[in-house]
Amino acid sequence: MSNISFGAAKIKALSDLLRADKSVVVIGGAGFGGLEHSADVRPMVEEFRDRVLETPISELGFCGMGIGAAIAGLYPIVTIGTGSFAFEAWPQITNEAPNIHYMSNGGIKVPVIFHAMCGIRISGAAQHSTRPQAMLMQAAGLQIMAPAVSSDVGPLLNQVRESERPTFWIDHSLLFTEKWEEHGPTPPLGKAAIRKAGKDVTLVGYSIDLVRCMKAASELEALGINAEVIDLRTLCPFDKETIMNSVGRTGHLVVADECYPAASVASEVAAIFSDEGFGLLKKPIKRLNFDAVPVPANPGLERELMPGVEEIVKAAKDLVN
Amino acid sequence: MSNISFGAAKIKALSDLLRADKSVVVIGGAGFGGLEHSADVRPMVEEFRDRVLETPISELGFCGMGIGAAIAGLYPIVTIGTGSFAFEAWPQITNEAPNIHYMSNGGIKVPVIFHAMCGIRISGAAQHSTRPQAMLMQAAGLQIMAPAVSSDVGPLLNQVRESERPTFWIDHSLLFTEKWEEHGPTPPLGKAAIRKAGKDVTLVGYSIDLVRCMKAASELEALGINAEVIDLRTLCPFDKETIMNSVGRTGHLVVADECYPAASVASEVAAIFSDEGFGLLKKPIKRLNFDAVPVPANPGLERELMPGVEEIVKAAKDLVN
Amino acid sequence: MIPCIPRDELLDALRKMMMIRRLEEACIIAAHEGKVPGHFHVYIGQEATGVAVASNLGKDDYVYSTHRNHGHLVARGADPGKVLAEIETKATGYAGGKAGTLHGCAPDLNFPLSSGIVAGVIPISTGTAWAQKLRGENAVTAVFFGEGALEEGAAFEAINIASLWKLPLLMICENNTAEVERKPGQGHYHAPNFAVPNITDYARTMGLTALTVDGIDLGAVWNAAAEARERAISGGGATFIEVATYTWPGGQWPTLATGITDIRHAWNGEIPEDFKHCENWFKRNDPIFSVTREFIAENIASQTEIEELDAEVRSEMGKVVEFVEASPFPSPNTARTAVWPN
Amino acid sequence: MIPCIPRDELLDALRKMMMIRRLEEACIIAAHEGKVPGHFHVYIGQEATGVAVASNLGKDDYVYSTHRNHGHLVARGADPGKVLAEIETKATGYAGGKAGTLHGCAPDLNFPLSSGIVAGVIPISTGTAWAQKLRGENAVTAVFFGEGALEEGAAFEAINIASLWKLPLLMICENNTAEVERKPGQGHYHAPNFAVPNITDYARTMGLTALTVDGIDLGAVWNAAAEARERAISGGGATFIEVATYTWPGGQWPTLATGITDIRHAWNGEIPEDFKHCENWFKRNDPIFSVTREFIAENIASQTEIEELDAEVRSEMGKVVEFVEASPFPSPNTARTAVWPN
Ligand SMILES: Cc1ncc(C[n+]2csc(CCOP(=O)(O)OP(=O)(O)O)c2C)c(N)n1
Ligand SMILES: Cc1ncc(C[n+]2csc(CCOP(=O)(O)OP(=O)(O)O)c2C)c(N)n1
Ligand SMILES: [Mg+2]
Ligand SMILES: [Mg+2]
Repeated sequence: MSNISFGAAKIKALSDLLRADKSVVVIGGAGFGGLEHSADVRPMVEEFRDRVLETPISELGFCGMGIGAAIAGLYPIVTIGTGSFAFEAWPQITNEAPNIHYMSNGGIKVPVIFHAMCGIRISGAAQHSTRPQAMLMQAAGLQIMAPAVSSDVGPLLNQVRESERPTFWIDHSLLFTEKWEEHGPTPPLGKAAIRKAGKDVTLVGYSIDLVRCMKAASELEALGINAEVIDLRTLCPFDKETIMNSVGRTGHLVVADECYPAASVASEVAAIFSDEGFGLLKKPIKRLNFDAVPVPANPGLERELMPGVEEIVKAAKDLVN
Repeated sequence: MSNISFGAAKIKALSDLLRADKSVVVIGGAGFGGLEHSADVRPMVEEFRDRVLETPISELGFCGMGIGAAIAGLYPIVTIGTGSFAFEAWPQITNEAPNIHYMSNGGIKVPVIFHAMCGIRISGAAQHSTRPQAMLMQAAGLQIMAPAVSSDVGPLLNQVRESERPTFWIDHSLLFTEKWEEHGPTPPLGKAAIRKAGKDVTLVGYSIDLVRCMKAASELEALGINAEVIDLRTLCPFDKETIMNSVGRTGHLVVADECYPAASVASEVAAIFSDEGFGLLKKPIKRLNFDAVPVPANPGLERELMPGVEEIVKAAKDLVN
Repeated sequence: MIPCIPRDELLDALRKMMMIRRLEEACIIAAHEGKVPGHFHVYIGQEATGVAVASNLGKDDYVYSTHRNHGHLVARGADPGKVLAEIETKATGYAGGKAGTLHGCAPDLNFPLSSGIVAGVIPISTGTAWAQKLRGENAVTAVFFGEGALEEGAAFEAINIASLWKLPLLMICENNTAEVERKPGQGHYHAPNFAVPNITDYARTMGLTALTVDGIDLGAVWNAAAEARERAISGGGATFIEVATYTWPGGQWPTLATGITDIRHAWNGEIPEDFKHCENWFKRNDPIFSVTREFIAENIASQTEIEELDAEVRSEMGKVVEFVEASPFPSPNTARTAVWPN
Repeated sequence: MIPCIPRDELLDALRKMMMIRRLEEACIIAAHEGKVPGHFHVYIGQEATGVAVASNLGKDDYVYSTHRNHGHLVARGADPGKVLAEIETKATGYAGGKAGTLHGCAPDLNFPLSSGIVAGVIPISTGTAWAQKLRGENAVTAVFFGEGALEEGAAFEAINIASLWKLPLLMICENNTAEVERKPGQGHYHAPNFAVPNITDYARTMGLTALTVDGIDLGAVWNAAAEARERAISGGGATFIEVATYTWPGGQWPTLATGITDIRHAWNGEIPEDFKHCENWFKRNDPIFSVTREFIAENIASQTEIEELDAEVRSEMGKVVEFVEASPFPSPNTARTAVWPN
């Protein structure tokens, strides 16, 4: 644990980037953190006024703008707001940005990063709670970040910048205020991290679900179950090795993923063990996803469909006992 | 085999639907079959002129129009053209249509069907070769059809119509001229079909990949390998049982899927065997996807990244021997 | 201006406006008690628009709205109890708690949907209007959206379609930032970032009949809506009505920034101590006050009659609040129902 | 009209136009020999536009195009050999066979991308122009697109952005359906389904400087582009230039519908037997003929000089075709390269 929240770390990292390099620009204004946290974001916007373009309600237009600015040599940080609005810009995010470097046989670089607040935010209802990450994994050429711990934010942002790859950064509405810091070295871009070592069961999460896995892990300790927790950190590249090595030791796997079940991040994790990881599982995996139902406005109904710490703990117990 | 091509069956089924019911309309004009086959589609358009709305190049607008027309009691068949253009309409297809029935607690029905020609079409290049199906599986509330055989088209179209569910119909550019007919009863909506019984290995496909699996199966027979071929037919609902039962018999599984590897249809098939289907596989699954690379214009490069009949045969041989 | 309709209809219109106001006040109070989950948007200051438009629609007409839908629902004749219940995601709401404030609907009143996606509902409304035209019905579709929606390509595509096919569509653009200067790069909430200073120039160029009316002028909106519906039904195509109102001080995270409405401020010229900074609201921008003043001036109703009407509405809203309070939350076993018709 | 520039530059412009024509003829021939994989689009009839615009751009300027990009590339100064090689997806093409006809580019000439998605490139071009403005460069961005692109919301959003921030952008709208009547529901290829009869009214309402020029008039396009670039650099913002040309008979699946160009038809008044039905093409719509006629009339060049120029271009194109013929297809081991920079 630490004193700096994920959101504060995010704003600091962005500000450092803006301060360090005049070619870094922000398109979309005070989107980071969503409305709830716009006050925290404002100072950054004010400090770098001349390099912040506050846009019309035109996601398709301003995400395309980010791509064009990147081609011209700027480093645009495009903030989309709620993850659902990435759908408005889907043609630019999934069918322009990821293809341009390849279509020019490497002649053109598109170092743009899109940020959006995704996920089940409690009463975002059906249209403001989307989790676009699994869909984005189907856009070859697009890099996808989904960190969970404060201490990852700065290093990851810099690694992404250096990678010069078009990137989508998955933020989570509930992650902003979470305080979780890791000490010791940050893994290289594309590697998952073992956030807690354990021998009985492997818990895999990313973004807000990693926080839930950590909370579940401590509850499990109290029950005498020693869980290992893996933070995927990035969804593309996708680090199968770290997951396989862990499951090789524990034989048990729970994956927590807010996506809908079919063709989800959890599906990809599960698929490993019918494939390269064949034979490593001692028991069937527990895939915890949001049920295949539009997200209801009522928090109780939402909770009913939504796997939380409780469900992770229960799944792990069922596996180990 | 039969004399009626998939495309011809499609046009006949659509025409029958239009003839049988005045509330059926077409939005988007002669999109079915793509440019290559527009001549085949024209007569239908002419016959039902007054119920065909040929639209501007405004996918977002006219897909939304289809939703609104469905709400008002029409049965709109919306033809998007190339599957990539579904991205232009992504907010309407994934964040309006699938939510409306639920958001009205069942008070409003949205019986609209979107059609698009998806997939690797040979030199469609990076932007005209998208396979949106796995992404669409992440939109809870959206039904997804992906048939392969001519004799499925009519019955499926009618079943979809009766289901009154918002539906996306995945066509494939190369399927239009394929001639494959099944005799005997059509399975109910949402059930996969065993297209060929076999005992040594299970081949799973859908849309054009089912045709490839069938061709691979006959080559395998010649090699003394008795393959069972499963046609998924629909991706949502997704029929796990039929796949598990088959693999329970064969112990070997090859899945052919043009999607990119991560969070794909093949991932979902593979995931079954770390989960409900745990222990059924005798050997690791062979997942055959298009490599995680934008689609190149050159056919040779495209073929290099694209699993075809040859790769299915090889994968099955490796498993069985 | 006062609409040329019988007195009882005039009073009914004012009554509806008061009902919307009291519902939104109750909504804000409930929200501050933690009873409104999620982000919500109120209709205070725009009541005349919803009521004037909805009063001119027939029962076969369709109505679509946005994130700011509470007032449109009540104006359409929705049960305020079921509206507030839905806002609080109670089982007794129109959608059993599944829609909430963002997605208000009243299926039995041909009010199918409010989309929380800016401009998302506009293409949908064109399809409904097209269906009505195709079937040769004597019915139209009305779609409400904010001026911010014009910044979305979705609105453009829908306007183009509505214009090309002369659809029987009333496009009600509620410009609730009428006083905000239009310059690029405005960050604050729904600041206009639209290159056309006069919104209607855009709609007119796109081939629509377009006009601007004042959102505190019940009669002006009333007549515009009546003519637009007439035009739509007689094949004259879609009309784009910009209804201009000034930004209500209650802001993006609604608070009772102008207090609980005391109807007497309509005529007694007083501005309560705490709200001296909102003089314009009391003197000009509150459509309920302005309509009340007109009614009194034109002897449609006396101050006493207005106070009685107001009291009636307040007591009805009191019952509404009790009803919602007493309503249960949806049972968890309804979470998976109504995904698909069959 | 003849641009007011030195004679050698005039001849160079005509030369470029001829080069584009010969490249497209070679492309169609290759296609009918099965050498052009995928669906392709040619620039025949629009040569004056690409050349006039590109000739007015500096080397730091950026150029973006669409599915109809062959001519824009050559006009920008791209090597015709590498252009045709890319169209045939040969290893020697600008993108080593990865882009093909749809996505033509020339990175070393600031020609980063052609998007095959209608209007897809327009938002991108605004970002490049914004970057140039932010850095205070004396450079502009030119984006080519067809009139059909205006039907996409993407174009609308980009136009709004370009207008709001007065971006140094040349929006070249090539209306190659100038003769087609604008009425709704036209099914045939790129039939206009746009509610604004005069495209420029739309752009002007959106706040852009907008004008229409004739696509067979080299000088008219030339001057429009020169003024637009001047305006852009001096902070006057984006200019929308509609270049009107008539639909070339070669159609959607290109064929040599007007034959292999015989430059003498520019002046000898003959119309070949097989093309009597294309009289307008020979008499009016072929920009190469019309420019040639002007040059001769104004004594810029004699018939003989024109024939020499044409012969030169044809022989160069002959070498280009040989080069492409001799070029290998990309090796399979390049399929996975250049996905990411590092
Ligand atoms: C596609 C999309 N982008 C952004 C948002 C976030 N958002 C919600 S309301 C709003 C402002 C809308 O302004 P306007 O259309 O004028 O409606 P008003 O709130 O003024 O009634 C924005 C940007 C959204 N809901 N959808
Ligand atoms: C988003 C999208 N929708 C549809 C298409 C199919 N399409 C390719 S070219 C074209 C016509 C474009 O017309 P215009 O913009 O005028 O360009 P032109 O071909 O006339 O040069 C269409 C509809 C596409 N490529 N992208
Ligand atoms: Mg507004
Ligand atoms: Mg055109």
